[in-house]
Amino acid sequence: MSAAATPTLEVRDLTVGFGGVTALDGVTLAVRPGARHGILGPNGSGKTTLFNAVTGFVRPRAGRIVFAGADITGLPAHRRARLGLARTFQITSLFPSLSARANVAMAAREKLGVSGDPWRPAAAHAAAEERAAGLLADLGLRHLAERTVGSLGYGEQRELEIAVALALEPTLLLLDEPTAGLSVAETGALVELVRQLPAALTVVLIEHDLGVVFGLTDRLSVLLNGVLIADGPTAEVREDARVKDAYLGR
Amino acid sequence: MHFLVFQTLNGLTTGALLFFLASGLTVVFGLMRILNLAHGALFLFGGFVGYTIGERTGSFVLAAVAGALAAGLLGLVIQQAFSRTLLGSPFNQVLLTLGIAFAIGNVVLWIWGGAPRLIRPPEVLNGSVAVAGVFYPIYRLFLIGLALLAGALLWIFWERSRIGAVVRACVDDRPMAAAMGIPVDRVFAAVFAVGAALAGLTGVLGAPVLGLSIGLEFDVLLLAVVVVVVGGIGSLTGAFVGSMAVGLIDAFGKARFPEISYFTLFAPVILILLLRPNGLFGRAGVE
Amino acid sequence: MRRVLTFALAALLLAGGAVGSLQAAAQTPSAASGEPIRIGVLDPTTGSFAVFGEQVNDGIRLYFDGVGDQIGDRPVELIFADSAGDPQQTLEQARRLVGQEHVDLLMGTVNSAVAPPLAEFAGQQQIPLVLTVAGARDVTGENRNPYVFRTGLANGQQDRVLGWYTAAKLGKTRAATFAWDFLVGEERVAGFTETFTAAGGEIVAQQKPPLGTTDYGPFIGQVDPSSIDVVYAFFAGPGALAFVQQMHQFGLLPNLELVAPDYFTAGVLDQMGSDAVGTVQAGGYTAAIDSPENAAFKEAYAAAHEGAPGVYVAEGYIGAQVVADAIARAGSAEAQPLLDALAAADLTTAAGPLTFDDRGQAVRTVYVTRVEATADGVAQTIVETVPEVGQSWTPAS
Amino acid sequence: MARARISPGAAVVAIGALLAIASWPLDAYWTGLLTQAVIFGGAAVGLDILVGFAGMASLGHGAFFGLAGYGLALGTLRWGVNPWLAAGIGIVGSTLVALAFAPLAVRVRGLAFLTVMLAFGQVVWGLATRGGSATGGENGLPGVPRPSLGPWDLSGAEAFYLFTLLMAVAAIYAVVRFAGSAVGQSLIGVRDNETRMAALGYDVRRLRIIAFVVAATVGAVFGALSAAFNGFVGPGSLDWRLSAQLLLSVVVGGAGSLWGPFVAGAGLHMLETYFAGTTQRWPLVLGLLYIVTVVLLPGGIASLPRLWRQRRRSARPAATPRSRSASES
Repeated sequence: MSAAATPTLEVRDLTVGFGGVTALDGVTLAVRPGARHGILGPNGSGKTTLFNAVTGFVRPRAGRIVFAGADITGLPAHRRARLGLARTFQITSLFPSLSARANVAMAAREKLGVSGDPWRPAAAHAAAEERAAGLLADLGLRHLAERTVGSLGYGEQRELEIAVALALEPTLLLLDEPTAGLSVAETGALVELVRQLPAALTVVLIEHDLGVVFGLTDRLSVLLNGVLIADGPTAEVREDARVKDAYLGR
Repeated sequence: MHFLVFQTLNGLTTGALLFFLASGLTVVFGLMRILNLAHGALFLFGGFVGYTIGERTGSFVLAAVAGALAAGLLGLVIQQAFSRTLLGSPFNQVLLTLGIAFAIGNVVLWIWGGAPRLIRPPEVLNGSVAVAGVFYPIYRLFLIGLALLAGALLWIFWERSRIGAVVRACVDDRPMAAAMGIPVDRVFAAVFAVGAALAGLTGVLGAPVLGLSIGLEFDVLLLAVVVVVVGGIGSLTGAFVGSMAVGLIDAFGKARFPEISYFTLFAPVILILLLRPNGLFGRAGVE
Repeated sequence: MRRVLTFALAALLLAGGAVGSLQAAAQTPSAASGEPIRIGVLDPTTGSFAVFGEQVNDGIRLYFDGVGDQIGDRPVELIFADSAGDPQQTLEQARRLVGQEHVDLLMGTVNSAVAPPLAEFAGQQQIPLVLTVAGARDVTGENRNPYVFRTGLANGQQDRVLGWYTAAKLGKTRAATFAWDFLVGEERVAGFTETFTAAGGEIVAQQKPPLGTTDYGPFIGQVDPSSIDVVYAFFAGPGALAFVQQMHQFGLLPNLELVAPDYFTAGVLDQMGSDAVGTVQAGGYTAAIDSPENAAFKEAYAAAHEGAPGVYVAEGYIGAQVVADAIARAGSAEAQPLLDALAAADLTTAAGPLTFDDRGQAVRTVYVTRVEATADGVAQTIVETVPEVGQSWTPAS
Repeated sequence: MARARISPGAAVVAIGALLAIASWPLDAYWTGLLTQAVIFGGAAVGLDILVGFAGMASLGHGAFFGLAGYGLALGTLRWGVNPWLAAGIGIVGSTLVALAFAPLAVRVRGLAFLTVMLAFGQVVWGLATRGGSATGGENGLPGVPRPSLGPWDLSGAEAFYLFTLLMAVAAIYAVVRFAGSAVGQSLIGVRDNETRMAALGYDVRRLRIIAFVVAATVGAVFGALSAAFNGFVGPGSLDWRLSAQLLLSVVVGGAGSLWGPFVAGAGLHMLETYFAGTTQRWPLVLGLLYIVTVVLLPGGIASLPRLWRQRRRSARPAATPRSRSASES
């Protein structure tokens, strides 16, 4: 690990509050390029709020967010996405009336800069369609391409979510509880999918399933009541006494 | 001073009537997410029924009771007949309740013949008294007082009573309330009927000030919708503050700038909603 | 692509419907000599003017019933349509009456706002239009359309008499005017003001509530009652009803004189009841007119309805009478002879003599009335009769 | 479902041609009625972009329809401008108003948007009503002339009908293309899941503004046509009732289907004209019609073909296409 490399994501003294509640309190952490970085914490500890702040869906009270060396704290969500910051959502967040391929193509069109064409039929943007088809094939989801998302199984939808996020060609991918609600078999398939992601892609994931977390991540940050209580290599953090007390210990 | 007192009282009178109307609309919305565009038609129907009963019996109180009952009953019938559609997509709600509004309006024209009517306030409330140096009709003061009283009662009912707690539970989390054994369907029906009854009651209470005429149903509906959205949908406090605010803006606007009184009401509405998209007392996510 | 196909299907259905209705249209006979005379009547029967439109229709029906639906040797067919008081719908129904029902002339309509577009339409279609109630001045103004005649009074026509009467006869010279803020209100207040000030009166305050206002609290409070001795008001229907009641509640009535054009109490006098007592009005018709023509009219009305006919029924009746008279004299329902006959009209109606000025506006008697309490309610009595009132009437003329 | 090989352009032109042919033997009344029907149908198609695609139900759309009409009327009657130029002024003016108000309006959603648009419409209505002699106040502006197109005189009923068809074909063709384009798809995305769209890098605000302005422009085109056809504009040309009628047309037709709102916009107008000439109970009849539609056909007219297909192959189990109910709350 080169200490000189610019971190893909840096969060400095991030504080987020809603009304009287402080959801995140002075969180500082860094994610190096190519990392598999896990975020752990009990419900309500501020994990999703952290994602929302990083991706621009909530405004922090204080602190900075730096992405690949550039301060993005004031940027709106869509500008961050264009910089290469992709995410999935805790609750499946697709377009149910469209086909799987159209869902991926939606992301691809924006990335390719053809989403503003008000005249040509959407499907005529061959590059976007090809990229969508290619991505689905790469992820082993080719068989879902023409099906309406509403008719897909839950596990398939979770996999599709990742495909959609990848269509942005992100440098940083944030996965919010990708295996929540999945069966054992579905979880296995999803873990396999994440494992096969390009090594250059930086991945941060929130996950409750400790097996998944320990299997996938090389680094771990633990949140408790909005405060970062541990941050380091996965192997070290899982032995940390405070973390054990707060979260793992039971 | 004279001007200030006079127009404040006028604003509060309008606000009082709006509150009676808007409270029903807002609770139904808060509970069931139903924007009942037939609310104005129920207002008109209740008013006309009250007029007829008032003519027959000579009693204002009976007229008010009859107006509220008739509209409440009609509301109950509507809720029972269309309970599924009413809980469906907002577009279909708009279509259904506007359709009902057109139908009721035309039936009222059919039955009562379209001649404008006036309900006279009861004898004891006739005439005017001096308030802070201004002669003001007793009936209007009575309306203001009644609205304050109703607001307080509704608030106590909502916040303190057991039934209020049940209804609030349904508002906050419908499946959870059902799981706890609360008969959600019956609560819905009851609240919808009470909302309709409030509309009908307003028809009678408002008749001495606004009269009763075909077309009035949509005029009051627009105002009530504005009040509810500005106050924050589903919020009784919002309905109260919104009603009084709209009433006062309207009164002072008309008095000071009659030429542009069309804007003095609606321009602030745009402004308020741009600053607070959920209304003055609305909660985020409730829309 | 599926969407496109369905689009095509839908359009076909629409076109099919249109073609299907063709036959209905084709079967409608067009008017020819010896055939029935077809009169299209456009009055509002829904919306806030419904009650007035119904009464005008009653009047029109009453007249033609009285003559056995016959003018000379030709039967009369009345085709009614709902204008809803809305210009757009009025035009649509006018198109239907002319295009599909093939009427020979149009008559009716209540609110002023529909009159100008309807007049425009009549000019384009070259079809005679006889306005009964709608008083928009433009229609019989400088740019008057030769196809349009108005048997009722123009806005301000009776108000001019009222202004003069208020100052010269009642001796009230400090007035506050209350009228809805729309063109009709403006035209009426202007008519009143002109003759009122000419006779020495002064307008102290002008209040213009928005059209349709029924809560006058914010406006009544603006006027200092001690600065005036008379209130001029123009509202109609529910507005007028609420106004008199609120003027009493706020204590301005009965201490001040209230003057108004006849449409103020029309249709709502019974509802106003004792609140209306003392109201001085000027208008083209009152049930109190003492003439054989009015007696016949009232008798005919009483045979079919309860109570006494109001001004809306009368205007419908008078309009029908003028139309029938013109057709009889023209001996035809062709446009040009009919228009010529209308221009030459000179007859006695239930409201007295009627002729037209060179702009198609009726010149009629205007009656000034006062509302008085009677044994079974309230009624108008005539306090002044002013003959031959045209749309620019002044006391000197 | 196999995809038909028909381009939207060809289909729209074919429909126009069909309507033109179908109207050939009609008398002046029917061509007039069809003209107005096509105008309302077209305006409803435009509104569908905002309601069905972007998911923003508006009760103030009549304002843009009417503003263009007032532009045409003021241009020809008050400023003595050539009718074409005046229509251009009206349409461009209405679009500019939309462009100016859109950034404000799209800040709110759902019922708040509905109410803001209602208030906006009331303000415009107030301006028209209070415009004094400039706008003719309550009475509006009668006498708006119909233009001629070179040697083609448009004052006749048939000529103007064909012209309206031509304009409608062009406008609806443009809308259909727009709806099927990348931007149209993006609007569906915004309607279904705004947050996700932002996470994909879409500028949601900009998309909403685009939908708002496109809908307004289409409304303005048909508003100008309506004013020229009726020879009249008045406050009724832009009040909330007109807005409600357009919104109801979209819902009755089936939001998001484009063809449904066209059929509903045109059909409801024809039905209303028919009933209003037949019975004083027409508001009751229309009200019942709305109620029956919403109960029996909650997906609107656009769901008819799907229901029909389902019935035809009800013997075979088939995956139900998800209804595109553009719900927003």
